[in-house]
Amino acid sequence: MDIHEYQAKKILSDFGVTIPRGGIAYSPENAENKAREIGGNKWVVKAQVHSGARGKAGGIIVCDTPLAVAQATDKLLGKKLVTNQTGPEGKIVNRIYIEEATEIKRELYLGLVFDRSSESIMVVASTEGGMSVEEIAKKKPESIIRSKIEVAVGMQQFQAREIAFGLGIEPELIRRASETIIGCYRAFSELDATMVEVNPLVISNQDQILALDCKMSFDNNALFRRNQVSELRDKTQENTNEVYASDRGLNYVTLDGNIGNIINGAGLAMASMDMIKLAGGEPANFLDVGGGATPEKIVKAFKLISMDEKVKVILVNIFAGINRCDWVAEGIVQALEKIEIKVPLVIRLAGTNVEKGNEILKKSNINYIEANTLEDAANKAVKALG
Amino acid sequence: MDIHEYQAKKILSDFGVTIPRGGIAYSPENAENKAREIGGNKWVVKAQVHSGARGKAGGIIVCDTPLAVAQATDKLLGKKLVTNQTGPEGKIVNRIYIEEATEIKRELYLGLVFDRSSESIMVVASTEGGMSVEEIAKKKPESIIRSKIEVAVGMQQFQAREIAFGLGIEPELIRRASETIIGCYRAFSELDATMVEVNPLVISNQDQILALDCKMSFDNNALFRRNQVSELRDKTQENTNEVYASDRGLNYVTLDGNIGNIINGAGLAMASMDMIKLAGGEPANFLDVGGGATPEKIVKAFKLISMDEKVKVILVNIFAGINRCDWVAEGIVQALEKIEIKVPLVIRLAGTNVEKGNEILKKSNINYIEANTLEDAANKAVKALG
Amino acid sequence: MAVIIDKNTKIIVQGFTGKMGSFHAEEMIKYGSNVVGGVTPGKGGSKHLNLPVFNTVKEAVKNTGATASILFVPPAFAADSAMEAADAGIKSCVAIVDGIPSHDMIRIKRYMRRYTKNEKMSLVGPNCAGIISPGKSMLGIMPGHIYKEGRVGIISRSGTLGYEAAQQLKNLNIGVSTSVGIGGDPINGSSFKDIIGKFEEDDETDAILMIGEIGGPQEVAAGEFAKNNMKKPVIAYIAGLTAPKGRVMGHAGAIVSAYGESAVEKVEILKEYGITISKNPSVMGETVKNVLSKS
Amino acid sequence: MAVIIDKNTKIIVQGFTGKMGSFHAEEMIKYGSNVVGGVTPGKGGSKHLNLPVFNTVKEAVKNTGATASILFVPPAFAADSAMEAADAGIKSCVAIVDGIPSHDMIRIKRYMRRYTKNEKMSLVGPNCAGIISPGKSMLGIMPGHIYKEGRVGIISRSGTLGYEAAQQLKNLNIGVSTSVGIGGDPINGSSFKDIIGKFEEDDETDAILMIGEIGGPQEVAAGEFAKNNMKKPVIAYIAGLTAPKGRVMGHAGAIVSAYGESAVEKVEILKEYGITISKNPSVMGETVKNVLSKS
Repeated sequence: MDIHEYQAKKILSDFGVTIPRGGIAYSPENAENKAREIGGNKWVVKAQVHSGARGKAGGIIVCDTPLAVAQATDKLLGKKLVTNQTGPEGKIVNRIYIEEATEIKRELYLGLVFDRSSESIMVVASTEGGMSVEEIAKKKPESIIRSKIEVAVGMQQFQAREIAFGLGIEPELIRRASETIIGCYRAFSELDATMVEVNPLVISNQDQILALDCKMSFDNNALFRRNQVSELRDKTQENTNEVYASDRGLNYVTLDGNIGNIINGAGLAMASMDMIKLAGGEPANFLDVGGGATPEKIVKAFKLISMDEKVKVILVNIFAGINRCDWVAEGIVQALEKIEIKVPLVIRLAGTNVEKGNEILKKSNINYIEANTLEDAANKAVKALG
Repeated sequence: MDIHEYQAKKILSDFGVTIPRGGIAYSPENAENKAREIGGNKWVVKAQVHSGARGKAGGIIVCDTPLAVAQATDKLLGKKLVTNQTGPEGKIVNRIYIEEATEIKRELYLGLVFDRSSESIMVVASTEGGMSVEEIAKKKPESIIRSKIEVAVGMQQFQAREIAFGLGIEPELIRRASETIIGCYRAFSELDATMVEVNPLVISNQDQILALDCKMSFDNNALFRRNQVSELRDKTQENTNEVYASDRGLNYVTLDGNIGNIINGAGLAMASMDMIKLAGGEPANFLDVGGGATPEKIVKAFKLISMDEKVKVILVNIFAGINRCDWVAEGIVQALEKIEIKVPLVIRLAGTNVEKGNEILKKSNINYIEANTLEDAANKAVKALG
Repeated sequence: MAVIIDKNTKIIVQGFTGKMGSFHAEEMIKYGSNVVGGVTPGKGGSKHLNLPVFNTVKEAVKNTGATASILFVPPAFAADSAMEAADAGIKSCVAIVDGIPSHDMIRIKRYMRRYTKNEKMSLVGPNCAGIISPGKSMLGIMPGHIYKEGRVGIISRSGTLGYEAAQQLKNLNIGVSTSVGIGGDPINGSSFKDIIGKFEEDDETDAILMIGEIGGPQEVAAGEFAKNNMKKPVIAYIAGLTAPKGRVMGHAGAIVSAYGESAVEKVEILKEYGITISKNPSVMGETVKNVLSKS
Repeated sequence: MAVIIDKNTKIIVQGFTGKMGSFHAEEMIKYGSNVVGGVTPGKGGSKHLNLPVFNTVKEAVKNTGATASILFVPPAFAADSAMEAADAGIKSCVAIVDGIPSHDMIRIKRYMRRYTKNEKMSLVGPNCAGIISPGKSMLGIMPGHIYKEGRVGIISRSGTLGYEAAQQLKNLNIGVSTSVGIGGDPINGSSFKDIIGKFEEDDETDAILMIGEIGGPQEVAAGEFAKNNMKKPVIAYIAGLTAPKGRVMGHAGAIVSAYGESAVEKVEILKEYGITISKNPSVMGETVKNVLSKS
């Protein structure tokens, strides 16, 4: 689960990271007042959307007067911001963050992720803040410092110190920099985060170490024990269909093609999509109804796919295990009684009671194309596109 | 560092352990009011001293009226309580804890200590609460449950559950019992404790799981980061001379014999005491002035020993390393200029510049007996007793 | 004996009396697995499916001599149950459960460091289909009948894609020695490398089919291990050629976040390690058949 | 080579520019130890005692090739410094410092589990006198001159009692191969058993004198190890015959809290393991001499 910049800042600040003064605004008047409250003579108006690269997309505006803050807020609120991370549909701006402007001496990068190889938490830092970590890895790979934290004991002072010295931070600021890095680690570790990114982490002209922009993501599997994090979820920032799916226990990812998929199991789903691609088609989505493929989930899956206008063919591929194909087939029949499907439908059943399942489908009045193997299914789906 | 029962109860209660309602009292009136505040019709008046086995020593009085509470408090306050753990001099009662009486269904034992073999924290539990753990180990060893906690991840639910089931706790109370055990573990782990003992841990007639008596000790080396624990220190409960010593950086333990020791290094001190014993004497104390044996510490050590009236001979045994015997000898001479010693004094110097050191002593007007080896020193000290 | 489990392996079910635990315990018993009891804290002393129920795994092990367990407990309690199994002396534990927090998996790994190599439990999963040694024992939730007895080892992150492979092999009259589902989470109890090493040492396995997918370093690590330590042929398929970067594809672990984690890159690297690649998921069976016929 | 350190071992001093660090670095250099630099965070780039100062141990190791370090940092920072040394690739680290919290020592031990056996740093101390290989190198704070070069290994919890032993040996014209002070705390980096095993493998050691005291299981564990794994004779003295139960005797670790932890009990058990006991601290040298003359 992703959260907004201002939410991440609040969290990190609770763990001892210094952030510029700022506040959230839902209207231009609100924004103007916030700017006066914050004081100073320069403010940054930041569109709160779940995406990086907001600056280039016009989502961040520097203002010299509270009035300008109100105007910038007016301009951004309700707008769809299209960045290189949002896809062409963009993301709606419902919240604005007003922040005091910072005079920047140096921009650094600080990120924390899981390291799957060492099964620990890894801190990544670079002197080249402001760029994405992928860009840094391409343009200045030698600037990247990596430190694997031993989770059995947590991050140690020496590790933070090594990173801080590695970033060329002056001796007088090492201690504060270490506290900042350890604060980020503690937030990651204590809140079941999967990612913390402070980019840029800046040293101001006043020698403050500040998190100027930050992002946090959290482990969905751990939200049950992180109520305060769960409450930060903003569904307006997520793909409507994906929200619909996840609320119904389906794993769904929208893609650019036109062949809709309903498949049980993530691996089989990826494999089916691979077969579609090999057959010359393009999948419209990834949709895993779960290993069990209960009739209820199949109904929900058909509903979901039917909401996607770009789908021109639907491919159902179910490998029945403990559940049986006859049971799955009945689920499909029931689903199609409730939902009208206007595009060609290819169904491949396999596994337990496959013959019975195919028989049920044949006896029903469903209009579908039967397929037997993965390859057969993919070929027939692509052919059905016409 | 040890703390009082009521202080330990407050700490454990902060970690989710249930304790009977109670309050501290410094006067009979105070105690009577507390009893009324607590309510009910039966109270326990408990002398707060750093010792177990207070019940047998008359330090715990059950009362039926607030007036009786006041009378019991009056009786106990200011008294020296002599238990089988305090030594014959006893410990002064300055604080009284008034607690509601608990109707006890079962008495259990729960303790947490360091396990030096596995370098982890060990939980020890038994169905035989109320006895000391040593008694349990003798009389009912089969009742003892031990669980080694992996400190890399902390105590797990299953470990608490195993202990609770092992204690024969009913299924409905397992959860609460587990929370209690884990609460004690967390207090141990998060406050740098060296010992937590809840004895008895009781199941009341109302099926509450209550810490009825408890003890906690803390790692002196960690007090620098546990201010709230440090504040609980009650020096009135400690041996005056030992407090004097520890405040001056000396390691001092009073013993029953009459040969006073001033030695550098704990191991050498134990070895010297062993030699005294072998020579037929009895040490009056263990006193380690530290490996360095600086002149300042030697002065303080002489002061300390001269405060102990049972000392009939003083044995100084210094093995000089980086510090030198001449330097140590000068320290001794200085000390004896300031402090008058009325008992025979045996001095053994060894190590760096031993000749120079002995020369300085000889040239001074100190009245002493020179010894050369450990054995020689012990023999001469015993002989000097007359 | 087969990899990890055989006909005599005594199995207990953790979360025995729950709906999932009961259902799959019955399926395992039907298949012929030697299920000897189960654990549900608070129900110790009772009977379920005619088998004894215990309050703790330690009690269960003491009374039944079980050496394997399978977890059907909610995700929030799964880490605790896995550690309980390890501490009770269980040698092989399968965690079917989907939804264990990653931090919990890391915690389990740190916990397990307290044991010496010989004492250490092998944990398979979470979010997996479990283990089956066809004709011998099933410690999982797969449909047993699609597995033919034989001499090919299967290791798969995905459950259903593993079934697909077993079915393809069966259609070609090729059997399976053991199939292990290691699960789709970012951090699993046992990696491809952990299991592939067991197959190399197994008398009853001639070749290994490794079914991987995008995300993580595991397939590459196993490939490197195979190159340096194995004589038996390894065949691999990597799912997710069409998966976009940075999106989680159903499995929490199926996300490309570094070089070498896309399907194309993994295939390239595995080829360099001398591993035979099944070029698409439809020919996993055939690819294995070709390799077997050559060796 | 000697145990742990020899003439060429490159040594860095952590807490180099502090009072203690400076003093003992000079003493070590005077003795002939190969001190190549030191670490004081924030003073990197400067010189101290004509040697380079670094901000981190990693930098120091990279620039000097040091493989050993000695800690002179306040107790509150000692655990961090020890872990830093381990992570930087230091092979042997001595922590002189007295007053490290027990919980911190346990944390160091858990941290060290991340390393394989070969990677793992050997930590000696805390609260110890360090290591000396007479005539070769000193990584500690002992008075070097009281140690004669020779072939007896010494391991001692106490510093001054270790000096006493070295002096007794010297008076009898017996030399020491290496003397290791493992320290008086309840949990040490290296136990008697860890060090005694190194002496068994050391070509330059003929016999080992183990100087123990009351409290803890270490002497007995080493005795058992010696019985099962060692050919060289072991001589032991256990201090604290007169120590009362339940009181800490100077060393945090010197407290009898269980069976087998009193001096009398330890002596009994060690005798059963075939270890020669020095019956009092005055005859440690003589006892070693007798054993050497027999073997």
